[in-house]
Amino acid sequence: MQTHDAKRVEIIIEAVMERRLTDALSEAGVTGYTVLPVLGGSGRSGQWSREGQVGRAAGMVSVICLIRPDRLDALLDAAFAVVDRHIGVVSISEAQVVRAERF
Amino acid sequence: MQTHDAKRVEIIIEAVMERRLTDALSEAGVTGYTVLPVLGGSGRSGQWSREGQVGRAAGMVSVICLIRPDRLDALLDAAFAVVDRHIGVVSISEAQVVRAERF
Amino acid sequence: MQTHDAKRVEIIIEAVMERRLTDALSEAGVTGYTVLPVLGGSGRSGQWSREGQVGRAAGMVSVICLIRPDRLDALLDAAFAVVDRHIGVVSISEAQVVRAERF
Amino acid sequence: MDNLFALAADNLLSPIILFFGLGFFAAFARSDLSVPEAVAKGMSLYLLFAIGFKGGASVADHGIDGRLISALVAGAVLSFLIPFLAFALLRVLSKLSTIDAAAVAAHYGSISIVTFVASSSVVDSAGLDPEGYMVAVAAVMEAPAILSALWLVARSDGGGRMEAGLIREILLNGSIVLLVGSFLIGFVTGAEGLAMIAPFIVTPFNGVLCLFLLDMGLVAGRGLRAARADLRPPLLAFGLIMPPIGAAVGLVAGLLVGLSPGGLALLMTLSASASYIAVPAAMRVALPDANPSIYLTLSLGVTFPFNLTLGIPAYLAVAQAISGG
Amino acid sequence: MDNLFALAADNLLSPIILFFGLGFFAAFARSDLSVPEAVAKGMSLYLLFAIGFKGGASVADHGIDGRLISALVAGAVLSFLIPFLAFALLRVLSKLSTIDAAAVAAHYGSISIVTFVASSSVVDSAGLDPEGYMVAVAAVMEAPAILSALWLVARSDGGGRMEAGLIREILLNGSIVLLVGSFLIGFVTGAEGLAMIAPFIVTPFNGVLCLFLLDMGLVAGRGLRAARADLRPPLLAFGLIMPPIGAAVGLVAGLLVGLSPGGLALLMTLSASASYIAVPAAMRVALPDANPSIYLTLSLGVTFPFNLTLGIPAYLAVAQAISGG
Amino acid sequence: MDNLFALAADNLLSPIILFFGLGFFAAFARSDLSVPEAVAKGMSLYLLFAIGFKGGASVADHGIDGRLISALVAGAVLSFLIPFLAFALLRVLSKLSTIDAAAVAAHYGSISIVTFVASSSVVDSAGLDPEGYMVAVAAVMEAPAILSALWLVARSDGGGRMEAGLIREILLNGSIVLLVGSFLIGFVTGAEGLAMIAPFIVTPFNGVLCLFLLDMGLVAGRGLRAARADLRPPLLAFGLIMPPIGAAVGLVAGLLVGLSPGGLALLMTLSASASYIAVPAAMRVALPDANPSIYLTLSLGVTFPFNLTLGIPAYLAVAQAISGG
Ligand SMILES: Nc1ncnc2c1ncn2[C@@H]1O[C@H](COP(=O)(O)O)[C@@H](O)[C@H]1O
Ligand SMILES: Nc1ncnc2c1ncn2[C@@H]1O[C@H](COP(=O)(O)O)[C@@H](O)[C@H]1O
Ligand SMILES: Nc1ncnc2c1ncn2[C@@H]1O[C@H](COP(=O)(O)O)[C@@H](O)[C@H]1O
Ligand code: NA
Ligand code: NA
Ligand code: NA
Repeated sequence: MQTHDAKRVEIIIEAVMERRLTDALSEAGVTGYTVLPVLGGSGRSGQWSREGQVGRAAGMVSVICLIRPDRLDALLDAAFAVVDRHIGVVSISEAQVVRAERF
Repeated sequence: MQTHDAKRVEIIIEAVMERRLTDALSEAGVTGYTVLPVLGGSGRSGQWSREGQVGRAAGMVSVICLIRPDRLDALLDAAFAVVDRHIGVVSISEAQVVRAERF
Repeated sequence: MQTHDAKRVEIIIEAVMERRLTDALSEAGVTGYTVLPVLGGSGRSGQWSREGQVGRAAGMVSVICLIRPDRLDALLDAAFAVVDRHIGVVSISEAQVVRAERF
Repeated sequence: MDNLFALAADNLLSPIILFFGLGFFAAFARSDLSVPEAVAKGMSLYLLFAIGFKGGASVADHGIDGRLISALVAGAVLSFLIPFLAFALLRVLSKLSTIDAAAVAAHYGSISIVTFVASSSVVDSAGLDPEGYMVAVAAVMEAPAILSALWLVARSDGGGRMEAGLIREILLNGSIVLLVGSFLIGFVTGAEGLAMIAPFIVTPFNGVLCLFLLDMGLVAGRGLRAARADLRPPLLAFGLIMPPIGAAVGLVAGLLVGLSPGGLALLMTLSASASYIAVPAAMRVALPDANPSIYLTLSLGVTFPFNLTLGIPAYLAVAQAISGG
Repeated sequence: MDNLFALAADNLLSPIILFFGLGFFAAFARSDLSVPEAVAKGMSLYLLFAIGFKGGASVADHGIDGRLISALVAGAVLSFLIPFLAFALLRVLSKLSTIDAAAVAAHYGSISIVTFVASSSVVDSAGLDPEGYMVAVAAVMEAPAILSALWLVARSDGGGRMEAGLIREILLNGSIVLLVGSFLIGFVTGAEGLAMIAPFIVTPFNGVLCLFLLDMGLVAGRGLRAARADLRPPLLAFGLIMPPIGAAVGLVAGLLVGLSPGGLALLMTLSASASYIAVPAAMRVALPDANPSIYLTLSLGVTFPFNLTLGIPAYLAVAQAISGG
Repeated sequence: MDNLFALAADNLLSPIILFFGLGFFAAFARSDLSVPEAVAKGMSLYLLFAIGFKGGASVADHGIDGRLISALVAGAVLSFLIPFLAFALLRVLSKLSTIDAAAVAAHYGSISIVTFVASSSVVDSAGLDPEGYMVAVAAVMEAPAILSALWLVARSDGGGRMEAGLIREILLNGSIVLLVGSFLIGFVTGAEGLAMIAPFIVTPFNGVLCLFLLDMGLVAGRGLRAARADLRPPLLAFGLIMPPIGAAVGLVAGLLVGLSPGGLALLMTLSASASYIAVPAAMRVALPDANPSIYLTLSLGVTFPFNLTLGIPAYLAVAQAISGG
């Protein structure tokens, strides 16, 4: 099957920032992404778990974007404008997609 | 630690199609996969979120398969027979697995 | 944007073993990871789904670690000491991270 | 007519409707108020369990009515026929493609169980005592409309996958199984069974319904906000005209069967209501090219609120007037 | 004997059992009916909270009984011993490996709290007033069986990791903490506390139990369907023979302690029941090589339905007959 | 004084507090007891729905009080002012940075709705009949404190992003919308509406509150355990001294407004309580550099348990003494 190069960007970010991130992505022309729930984790700011939360204050989500390689920088700029001072992690990996016209 | 090449296929698909997809995978001899929940996303068919659903009609799931590289095409054929006319995204990336005899 | 090489390790493991795994990771000096919920899956030990569980006995979670390549082996050793005789899957892929000082 | 206005005003000021309105308002104001998916699903299981059981216990109490079978048949026939009316009306009013029109039509042939529950509550408050088996009629009406829609599509372009598994899947969908199962258990265990669980399914029922309709308001409001662009005036008109048409057909059927005034009002409501759970799921499988935004918005964003606020009291008033009540 | 049949028939036609049957049916018919995980877990917290509290309030009401301590000791001893019986029976009946047999044995020494709840409900309906501290006995019986199973394995091949953390984890597992904590709070706050929350934990209790058993039926049915292959006749036989054996041992212990007829029936039920929450989790940690499909299917798919439908009324009938009731 | 001790003892032995204690204990013992997130959120929706509605129905019953407006204004002013007191106290007591101190201050100006609910329950038990609109006062007090904190930060270093969207987001956060909406619906539908849903929102209320506080105990205990390192003595002192100071300010305001003894006790409780839902979320957006571990631990781990156990009965005793009650 014919496949095309793409980048897979995974952004783990505080749930309160989710809408701000996806708004920023949309503005940067990134209209394809998927949001996954996160149960817990650990990082420089310590360990947390969904069970230990009364409200939504400290939860996180994982946002996954598949994009054409040439649009990676625009995406990262938009994402970092939001993630910047916030708790969270961004990683990028190589991927192949099948229906390239969609990305 | 000794590792072996594998492919990691990620299929984001409508929840109503999940069983049809996993059945098709099984028939194609792909018996290893993991299903992750999805909270929301955006694509050509617009934005949606789990909160905005009364029933299960419009939710999505993410199905992850680790397979031996030589079986990728069989998997993609089986997956596309199901995903085809449906909302969703398929991506593939390189991976390494440790216990190769399992895949 | 300046990026740095990293490894992305994905460990799908029984929920009852989660704390033991994260404890082992911490002891091995891996303090960054994220835990995602899993809805269901299939492997050598058959098919299961979250719906089919009364308790937490048979559920699984996915633990994702981004680490510096030179620390991969320490991580895998720690992880396998726990996963070893248990149901589960470990895969590794190449990734890029932006704020390398964090990893 | 006075009666109608009084009923409508009363209805609009019931907590149930006001909580729906609160959800609608919160959605439009972009509040982050939300009911967790699991809780919303839990409440819907509760409602199905409660109305199924109460319906069955009521049939056990009144004895099996000779009209039970004819009412069930009438329900199936209504569910088969209404999609054709809806399809024809859509072709006249709008420029929807065959596939989109058929998908919408399927929703209007099928039913909304929450609309049925709200209607039962209004009918009860009016002091009527509808046939307990109307719950079973509701269950029977869920699925046939899907077949009509698939036939409409197959006739024109051969699309629409009616795979073997789908019919089984529709007939055994969770809502139908729980509703019918609870109905049968209510019937078997009767007054004694009801007494045992009434403090769970009867007394707190209206309160749970308020919370549930808060969530429906949130979902309907969010759907409507997101899909405003798709909702051109002809479609909006359809969403408001179709329910009374359905209700009228239901009225005729109900009179033929010989239902009581309360039963009539319920059958009219069922005919007027549109599905937003079982049918959308079936359409995603069978007609993936139909645009979900159109059918969901019409069913949940337009027809559901219309029936809840104006439709139900109107159907009841008509049913009472015609029955000479 | 007549008494027994009447009890069994009554029991089979109670809404609680019928909803279990509905879930079982839905699972086998491959309906997509399902209770969200969070709601199921919420209901199980509710049941533990309610029975713990009611047990404690009942002890506060009746005063502490001299037999309390001996009943707790009896529970611990039963939980330690029954696994040896189960293990021996399995070795005779089936060809399970030591590890699999030990893992299964652990389940039968421990208890199923839902079986206990269902039994309490039957015992109450029979007009008996069992000792309130039976709830505490249930808590005590959860864990010891695990130690017996690990000892059985260690003896033969040295496998089975009894790590330091595991015992603490088992003793402090959520169900035990909530059950015992609620028991103590019920005991401390007594009748006044109970009056305050009775509309939450007493009146709607049976209704919640119906919904919960619907879910249990779904899960048990799905498990059984998936694991039919593993369930060879000897295992099936074990799942049906072991409960009465456990009940008999429990009966002897209960008579030695001097329990009332209601308390006897409950202790028999506890001894006859098999765990499907706490013990499976512990087995995954301590005996990862044991096949979960075997122990879960036996415990949840065979023994649980057996006790629920036939076992409970039988144990009650025996307890009443022997107490000369 | 005797009165105070009796009240405190009574309060400490109520099931509500004991279940909080059970959760706290389970967290410290590292039990895996946990309430699913969706269920906890469902219960908090229930509590907001119930107290909002009851407050509104009570206002409808008593007629609108001339003091309603002044009470709302007083609430807003308290919420604006208390952060300045808290900030000053923190600067004296601790070495927190401006940003951390401002973030903590925002929490203490805002309110904890569960503390309010627990206080209402104690006030009711004492036979008082507080103003129904205190619920609306609670809603008004949620947000202003956030502005004060942002101003405190902006003054010193220009940090703190007060983006356009944030104010809207705070004012329309789910809790406020549901609380105020239920209040209005309760007011509009009055005694009739209340009668319709009382079996859902009144009778089981205390039981749900027990389960909810079990979860609060778990979360507070886990938070405290994880953040022990951050909780140096000066901070701990702040968490215990600030509530009485807030209560004193609330008392003065309440006397100026002319509230009844019950209303006074509630306003004192609101002033003494600290937010742990709305404000933390706002702080993550507006002051991401503030350390969440500090403000969450103080608010949820120190001040919440303090108010629940000792604060509430003390505020009530003072309110009664001063009103000459
Ligand atoms: N190296 C990592 N690998 C995977 N997830 C991470 C990593 N570091 C941080 N995270 C996630 O990001 C969250 C915040 O991280 P931090 O900003 O380092 O406190 C953590 O709770 C984890 O969920
Ligand atoms: N580029 C993308 N990256 C990640 N997820 C995507 C992307 N495009 C689509 N999706 C996911 O697939 C769903 C359907 O996409 P579509 O078929 O384009 O409407 C979306 O709601 C997203 O969850
Ligand atoms: N090849 C695979 N790809 C993705 N997930 C897998 C794969 N094999 C196993 N899994 C996951 O690991 C779990 C246990 O696998 P197993 O130990 O093979 O029974 C399964 O239920 C799946 O969730
Ligand atoms: Na209809
Ligand atoms: Na047992
Ligand atoms: Na305050």
